[in-house]
Amino acid sequence: MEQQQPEQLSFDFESVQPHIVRESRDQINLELGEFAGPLDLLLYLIKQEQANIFDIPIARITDEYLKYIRLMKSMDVSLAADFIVMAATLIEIKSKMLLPRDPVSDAEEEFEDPREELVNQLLEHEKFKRASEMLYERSTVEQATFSRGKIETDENNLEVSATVFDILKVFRKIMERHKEEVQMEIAREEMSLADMLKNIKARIFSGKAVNLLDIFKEMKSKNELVLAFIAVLEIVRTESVILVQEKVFGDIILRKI
Amino acid sequence: MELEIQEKQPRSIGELVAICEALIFVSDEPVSAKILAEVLQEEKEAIESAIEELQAEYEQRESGLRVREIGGGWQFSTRTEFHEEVRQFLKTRPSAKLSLASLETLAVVAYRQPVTVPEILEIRGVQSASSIKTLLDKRLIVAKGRKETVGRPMLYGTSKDFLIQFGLKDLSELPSIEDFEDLVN
Amino acid sequence: MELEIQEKQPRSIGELVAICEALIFVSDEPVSAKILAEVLQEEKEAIESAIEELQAEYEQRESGLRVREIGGGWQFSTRTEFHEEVRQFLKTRPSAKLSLASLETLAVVAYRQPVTVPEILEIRGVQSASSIKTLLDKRLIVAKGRKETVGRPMLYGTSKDFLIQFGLKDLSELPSIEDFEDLVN
Repeated sequence: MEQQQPEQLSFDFESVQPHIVRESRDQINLELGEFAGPLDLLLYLIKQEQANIFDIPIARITDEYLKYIRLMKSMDVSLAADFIVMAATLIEIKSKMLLPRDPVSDAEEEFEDPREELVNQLLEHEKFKRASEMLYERSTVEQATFSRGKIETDENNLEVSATVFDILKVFRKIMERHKEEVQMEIAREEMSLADMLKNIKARIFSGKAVNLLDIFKEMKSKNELVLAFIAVLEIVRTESVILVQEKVFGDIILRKI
Repeated sequence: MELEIQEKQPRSIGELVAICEALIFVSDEPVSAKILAEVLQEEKEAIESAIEELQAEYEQRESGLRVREIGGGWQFSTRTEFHEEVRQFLKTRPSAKLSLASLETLAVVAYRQPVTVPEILEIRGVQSASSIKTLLDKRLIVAKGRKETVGRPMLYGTSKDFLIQFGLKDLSELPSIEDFEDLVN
Repeated sequence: MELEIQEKQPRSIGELVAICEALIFVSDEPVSAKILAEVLQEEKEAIESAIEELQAEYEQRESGLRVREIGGGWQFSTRTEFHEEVRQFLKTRPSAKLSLASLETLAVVAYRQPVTVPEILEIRGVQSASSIKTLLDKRLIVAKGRKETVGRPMLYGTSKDFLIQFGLKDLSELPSIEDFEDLVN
């Protein structure tokens, strides 16, 4: 969570204004950039073709659109699924346009242009595109003004003003942290009594005397400590191993007989 | 709100102007006439005319600063003419890049709020989740409850920071979306 | 220091005063005449007299602010006469601001309510008593009875003020982990 000082926005417009450069009738080239979405690309193509948005030459535009998609694919640019969906929609409209009108149907019955929905969507999109241009201009103007630097009284308040999403993000982080801790604990506790027996026995039978305190010190959790304790008792009971304490209050040594 | 100011001489206009100036200055975000009126136990109208006078003073003496209404309150900011010098002085300008996609999403949220992610998808024709996340991270939009429909999706709207960063007093200052329609053809 | 300002008309005194005003205003720290002179490529003496003039302007019009020299640099501050009002203002301003620790505790309470202090400790892995107090003081959380377990610890949950401050109608409007995941993917 960053501190308040309103960030100054800047926009990456140079790189996003894409350009299709026509090389020949069948070859198009793309100058780097991305379209904000399939509608954006469509609008661009319609303008390139100088077509009327209310009477889109659907076959031609579909071809152009598909060319673009292929080009992007050949350039290994990952295409948003939405671009593919739009391609499918265009092909569908195109095929509907090719269908002869049902001669039986009443001429009075309203003929539904298969392009209508798309046109409405494009018009709506165009409005918002202009609105975002307006926002861009506003923010550019706004970037010429600066607010006051920090003053002492701000410092008293080294706090963040949080939104609901900040609460969620923080909670998510805590849960992740918590999960990690629990997993670490589980990992540690995964050592079973059998493992513990094996480990301690191996050390004793390697020949050296083993200081009991050393074994206990190595244990990383209360659980392991308990396991080690039980294991030692078990070993002393079942194996030829004795516990030796050379001095009162001295260290206890495990030794094979 | 606790109000501890004791009985005092009524403040003169000049004094009120000066106090408003001080409070607008110390506030770390735009402050409304209403809040100033509450804290100072003055009539909102008195505060408003004090601010007006303050504004005029800064204009008159061609100060490097101005008093402006933004994001529902009053704030000092530098005059645009001097942006080059200010930038030069601050040297590093934190820059948060907003992509064309995010900007478009922001426009949809601004004009259709409160709005859900599926509704944005419909208008933009593109999945907009990552733009939404960017805008949330930049605090330009905020969650505004849930829509009472299948799945109760989250509703989003613009924030105060949005107003501030785009230099708007309030949302009504946005031109109507229908105005853009006229330009389409 | 990069100096990119191109050959320009020399600045008038008034302009220089205004620019110094703007730069002192945006600076996070007191700023010296020397630095201003460097950035603006002006003589230090010119800057010094501009600041002097600026200072006089603020004095003359009995502004709520003053330009003062501190630690070898210039800075704006509020006039001492108004410290009472400034203090009052800073104190009474409703603030949704929280330290990160309090925010974490609030998050746990919001998503796990009703919850006890030991349970919060268990989830956060950090003692949270002082955050609990802060949140109670800010009225963002409230006690919700006791848990019928050893020691009968207090249960805490979010308050009505919490809903209001975060713009929620009810708790079901809190975004869920799934809402977030939807945005991330």
